[in-house]
Amino acid sequence: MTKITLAKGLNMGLRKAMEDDPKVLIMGEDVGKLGGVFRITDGLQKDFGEDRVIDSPLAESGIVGTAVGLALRGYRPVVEIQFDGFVYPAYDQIVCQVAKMRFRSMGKLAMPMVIRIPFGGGIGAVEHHSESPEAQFAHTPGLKVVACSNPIDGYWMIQQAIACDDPVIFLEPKRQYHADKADLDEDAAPEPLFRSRVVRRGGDATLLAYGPTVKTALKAAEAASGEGRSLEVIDLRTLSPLDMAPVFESVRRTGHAVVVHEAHVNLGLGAELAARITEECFFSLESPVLRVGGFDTPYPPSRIEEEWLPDLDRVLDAVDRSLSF
Amino acid sequence: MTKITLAKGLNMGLRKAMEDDPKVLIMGEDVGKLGGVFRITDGLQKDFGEDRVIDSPLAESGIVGTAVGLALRGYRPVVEIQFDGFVYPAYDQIVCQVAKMRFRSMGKLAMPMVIRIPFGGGIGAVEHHSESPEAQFAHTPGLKVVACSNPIDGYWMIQQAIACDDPVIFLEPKRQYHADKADLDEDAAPEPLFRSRVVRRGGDATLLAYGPTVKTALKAAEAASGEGRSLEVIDLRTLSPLDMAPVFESVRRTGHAVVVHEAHVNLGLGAELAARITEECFFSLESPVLRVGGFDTPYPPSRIEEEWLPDLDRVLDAVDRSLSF
Amino acid sequence: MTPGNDRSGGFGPDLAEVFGPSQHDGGPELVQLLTPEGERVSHPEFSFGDGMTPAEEAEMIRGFYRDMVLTRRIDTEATALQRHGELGIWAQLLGQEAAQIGAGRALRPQDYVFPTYREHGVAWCRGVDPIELLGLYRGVDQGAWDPAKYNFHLYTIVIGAQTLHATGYAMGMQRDGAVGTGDPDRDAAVIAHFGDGASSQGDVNEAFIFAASYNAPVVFFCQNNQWAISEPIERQSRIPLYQRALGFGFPGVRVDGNDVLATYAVTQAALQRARDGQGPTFVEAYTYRMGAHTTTDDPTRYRLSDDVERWRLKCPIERTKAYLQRNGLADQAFFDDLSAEADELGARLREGCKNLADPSPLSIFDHVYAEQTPELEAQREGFAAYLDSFEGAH
Amino acid sequence: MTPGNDRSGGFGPDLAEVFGPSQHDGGPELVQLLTPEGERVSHPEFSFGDGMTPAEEAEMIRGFYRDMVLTRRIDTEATALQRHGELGIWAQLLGQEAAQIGAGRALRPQDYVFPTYREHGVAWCRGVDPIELLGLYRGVDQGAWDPAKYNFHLYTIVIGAQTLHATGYAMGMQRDGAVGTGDPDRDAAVIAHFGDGASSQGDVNEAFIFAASYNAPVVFFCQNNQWAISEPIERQSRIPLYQRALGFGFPGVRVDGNDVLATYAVTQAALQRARDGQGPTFVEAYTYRMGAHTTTDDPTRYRLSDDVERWRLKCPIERTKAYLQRNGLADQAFFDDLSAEADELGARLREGCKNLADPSPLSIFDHVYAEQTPELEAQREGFAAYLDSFEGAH
Ligand SMILES: Cc1ncc(C[n+]2csc(CCOP(=O)(O)OP(=O)(O)O)c2C)c(N)n1
Ligand SMILES: Cc1ncc(C[n+]2csc(CCOP(=O)(O)OP(=O)(O)O)c2C)c(N)n1
Ligand SMILES: [Mg+2]
Ligand SMILES: [Mg+2]
Repeated sequence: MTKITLAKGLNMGLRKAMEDDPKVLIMGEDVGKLGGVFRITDGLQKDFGEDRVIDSPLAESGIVGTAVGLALRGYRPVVEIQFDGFVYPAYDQIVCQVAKMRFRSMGKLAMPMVIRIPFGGGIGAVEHHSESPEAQFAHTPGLKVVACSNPIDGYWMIQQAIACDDPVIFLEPKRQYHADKADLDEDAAPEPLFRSRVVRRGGDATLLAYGPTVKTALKAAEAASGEGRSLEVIDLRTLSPLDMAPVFESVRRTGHAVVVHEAHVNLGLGAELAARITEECFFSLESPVLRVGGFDTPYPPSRIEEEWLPDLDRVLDAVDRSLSF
Repeated sequence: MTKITLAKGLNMGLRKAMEDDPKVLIMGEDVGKLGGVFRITDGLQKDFGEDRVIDSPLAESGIVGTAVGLALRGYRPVVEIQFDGFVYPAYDQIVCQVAKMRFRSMGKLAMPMVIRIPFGGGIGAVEHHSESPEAQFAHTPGLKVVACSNPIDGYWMIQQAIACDDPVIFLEPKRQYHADKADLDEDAAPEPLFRSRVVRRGGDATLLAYGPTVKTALKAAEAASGEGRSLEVIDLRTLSPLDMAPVFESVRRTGHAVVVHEAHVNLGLGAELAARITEECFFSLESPVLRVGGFDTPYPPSRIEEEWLPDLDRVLDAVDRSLSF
Repeated sequence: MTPGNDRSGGFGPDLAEVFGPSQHDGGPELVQLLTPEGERVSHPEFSFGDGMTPAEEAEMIRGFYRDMVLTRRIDTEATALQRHGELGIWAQLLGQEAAQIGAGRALRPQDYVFPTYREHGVAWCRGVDPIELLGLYRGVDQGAWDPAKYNFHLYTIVIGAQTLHATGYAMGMQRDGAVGTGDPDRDAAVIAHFGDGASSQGDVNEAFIFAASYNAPVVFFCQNNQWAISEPIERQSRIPLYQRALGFGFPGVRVDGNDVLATYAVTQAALQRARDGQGPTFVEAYTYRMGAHTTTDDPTRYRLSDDVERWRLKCPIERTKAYLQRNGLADQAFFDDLSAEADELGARLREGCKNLADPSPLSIFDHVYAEQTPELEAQREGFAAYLDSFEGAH
Repeated sequence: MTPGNDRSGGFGPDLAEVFGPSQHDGGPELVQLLTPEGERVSHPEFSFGDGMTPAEEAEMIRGFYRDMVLTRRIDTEATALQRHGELGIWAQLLGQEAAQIGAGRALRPQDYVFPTYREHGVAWCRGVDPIELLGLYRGVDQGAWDPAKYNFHLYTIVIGAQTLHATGYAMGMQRDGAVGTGDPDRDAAVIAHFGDGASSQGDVNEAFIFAASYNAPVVFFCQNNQWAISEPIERQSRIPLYQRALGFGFPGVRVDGNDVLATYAVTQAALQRARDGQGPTFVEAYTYRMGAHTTTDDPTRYRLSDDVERWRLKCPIERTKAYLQRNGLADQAFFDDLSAEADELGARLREGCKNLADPSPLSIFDHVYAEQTPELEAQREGFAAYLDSFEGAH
């Protein structure tokens, strides 16, 4: 057992994947000597060489576009986008090429690519460094989208994503990279990648979260328990496809659901979750699914980002509204 | 009164806007001599010159990016994206620059730009020519997103969008360009741009549609009336901001709602509409909001596109499911 | 120089004067080995037929000729099939046969091709059955051939996107040790096809940067057919396109794209540079789009028929025929046989096209992911049940 | 040439040999008017001071010197403010003072500037109060100045995006009849700042294409500071960057970016070309990032301190000081006064920074649209009520 941070878990997971499969490559800006601006690829170029850990020219479309070619040649590129806000120059390649290659070739071409995106806010950064672009990718058929929330998941999920034969948008809550430590048991059997997980049991209402907001939801549940309320918390982990079974099971039991994410509420994941939960659990719901998220405004200057981001109090406020509906 | 198609309405509206304001420019691929591949800008370069109707190099990011500069210089660029599937190279400029300019400058800079996108399927085209990218733009604060559905709206809405001081993503149902004719009264007072409109009254269920699916919804309502069912049809017209008041009013009356769009169901506009309707009309709803849309697969080869697209029967099927829930 | 007074000083000579305008095709910059009149001419740097016997050479040129004639037939038939409603649209290559056959025949089996939507001649050289090219345009598929079988990728419609794929694929060849070993059966290169319009896309320029930075074995093969739909080449570049490459630090060359010998020679040399590990090359095949952009386009709205007439005199097929005939390298039987072969091919295409079946509605759900997701499985089942509900009704 | 045999033949000479590698800074290609030792040297094409009296010239150089010293002080103070937690981050310009002041002082009031996030020296020249630069880095705003007041756009962080805005703005000037009229108060140009790393972005290359295609009055001013965070210039280009422009059909020139006189002269000439209607120019200001990429970066992980030491000898400020002193163009009082002025500026910055107030939480909802939408108004009201609910609690 080793105590690791999320950053360390991802770094170890990448190393393991590179050891296990010589076709795994890492590409991106500053991923080599620097080890990435967050040091997630620290030491990998030194140990695996410049051919496998590739510092790229400063062009995101170029990175993803050449990764497409490498994947067609049989490689498994793991692309690092430096910050969430810089994935957009690569958007065309991701949405029109990466996502569609298998479908348009009727299964003859695979696109086993992982696109790692440090996402979300709370690190006091300047504009374009705190975005939550997941809904746009989840809306795109052919992509899979996952978000890790803790060190242990980081270690396993990155390996599973690399092993996956479909393209995976891999979201890493950058605010958590160095926040907490957990014990890694490298011999444990990991949970499958495309499964959601109940991370706290409760019977009064269901909180749905992923990535950075899992911690917020858990804190809210802890605070609520002090007031005699028992909240169930589900870490969605997979955003596309969604794993709705544990969600439906939970909401049928509690009758109340609150979704928490940093992305804008309008057309965020919460909208889809609300729609699906209402379709499936119509007669179990005692109140509408409520959504707590980033406001429908651009991400604000960092001195007020904590006001913009959903926090414990706003989650509890929504739970109150849900339970007293 | 003139009888016009949607294509003609847009062309006349553009001409009117250019006559009214010398700052209005048109930019895009093939918009000049050719008049655009759909001839929406037909004759405009001839009459307003190459400085105001600008054939651009073949680069969408370049088109939108230079339009940003022109807008900063006081112009009102109207950008044509040739087909929906080719807006993605410009995605970064739209989402990070166009959408945020006013907010980040604290109101000092405006971005009065219209980005016209012929969207949707049904014209028997090859891949990338039949996409419905609206959800991705509606999720982005700072953009406004509208869709016209008929010749008269085409004429007025394009002028209103050009007059709007915010950037507007202007979606045109390409399948309807030449489909129907309507009488234009140029002296009529147009409906405001950001308003939804009840286009058929009914009491049993509410159909919500926009762009190409308004016609489908109207046909479905017509067919249903033959079976004694009275369906209300709302043409949303504005997708961001949404104009929910008439929707809530209707659903409170009917107790049933079905959303119809061509975009993928997963995280499409239907998700947001379902979430909001359920929040606001929880106790009036007799069944969950149902969604009929493109499947969550890439757009298929055109010989089966009509199977993929929501049609009259699939709408009626959903109405059945809603009413018998 | 006083800043601002001498208007050209300091920044070197007027580049438009040095390079000439983008649509200028004369001068020594154009590599040509066969004139429009069918005369062989020599070029100081490139030649065709070295190391071959005259018989071998003639055989090869007859082969090119056959390729061009059959490719044109494919194009003509497909155009007609579109007119008869059998295809939704067709992208004609009329006039670009030499550029495509010259490039296509310069490839070795282990090389890899990234085409646009118009590379029917290259597809022909790679052995793709022309019927397989029709599916995309008929709307029954989005490319039916197996790219790995022919080392010929699916057509790419989003302008320029494939040039990055090509560069990445070439980077993969480097990592596989398939470059610069000296083994002719092992060393490989990639060719990326694109148009003059495409040269304006960010992706294409990024491909140049990546290829230069990694010295990737890729040939950027641009068919400058003078038009991007209605926009002339001048809108995309004010100097000859091949010069673009120089600014990225790798060679560019303009070849007469209506001259199959020159296109072959130049492409072959560029591919060999790549295979040898000497990195990327830009080849501008200077040609002309004799037809419409696609069957839905109307070029009379934006270009003069004069231009088209002028280019008709440079026909890639006619000049090769003239050369073969004038030098007695092909007899009438050759031409007659070829004509019969073309007719057969045409008939096979017409027949094959009509037999291309529509996909089944439920195939919509196939191959979105490696394994079906529960979500899609549910949508599929729902749709299947919905379709079944009509069975009774009919 | 037999295809494939002669490895360089046909494609011209090895460009790396012709142009030299990208990080090579010697040779006649580098325009220099003031050596690192502070000696004036002449250049066949560019010169400084023509048409000025010696006194005017000295006055101007003293002005440049003052600009550079004060700009460096802004930079040093801001770096210190970041260390003390008053700023979240700071992008240092250390070493790039001459490039920025030379470019900034070449501008006329009617010209327009599109900066990156590092153009503090250019901002200084445009009259932006340095305190207004801090807001973005402190996290209280995203640029507080009024771009229209200074003809200086907000900082752009997405690499390269602003080069297209600059080109579009320049196209606007053309349409306004503000180019090539011969009226010095009317004719205007745009300058687009970007880095060596940025040169790889599709947007930047598209900006070159649009600018060339429309002959837009824009100067592409690239500060090649040798690094894009941890990546050396060789990753972005294998030949000198200014050569890039030639392939797009407009001139490129490399100037010693640590030489304020040369940078001024070259930029001024390029701007004048643009104002005169002669179109775009690429200026590569060859310089070095002496500091970290930003205050959160650790350059010891990827570069040698030797390099930094070597470049320290080329300091833009020291060489100007040496020139002024050696030629008796500035006395001790000048330097003492400047030093006091810098101290005052420093104090004003420290004070001003601490006084930059946090925005109010409800300002989140301001300026998303020209008029508040009902949706956002509802969110705002909900949030206001929520915030109010805590009032009692505290
Ligand atoms: C990104 C993108 N934008 C626009 C289009 C629409 N379009 C298809 S072909 C074409 C012109 C291409 O011109 P060129 O690159 O010269 O190739 P050619 O068709 O002449 O072979 C355009 C604009 C597209 N397919 N992709
Ligand atoms: C599109 C985009 N990708 C990545 C980044 C992250 N980033 C910020 S600065 C930088 C390096 C820029 O290098 P260069 O253009 O040389 O400018 P310099 O910082 O050296 O002035 C990177 C990669 C960004 N801001 N935008
Ligand atoms: Mg072309
Ligand atoms: Mg740099």
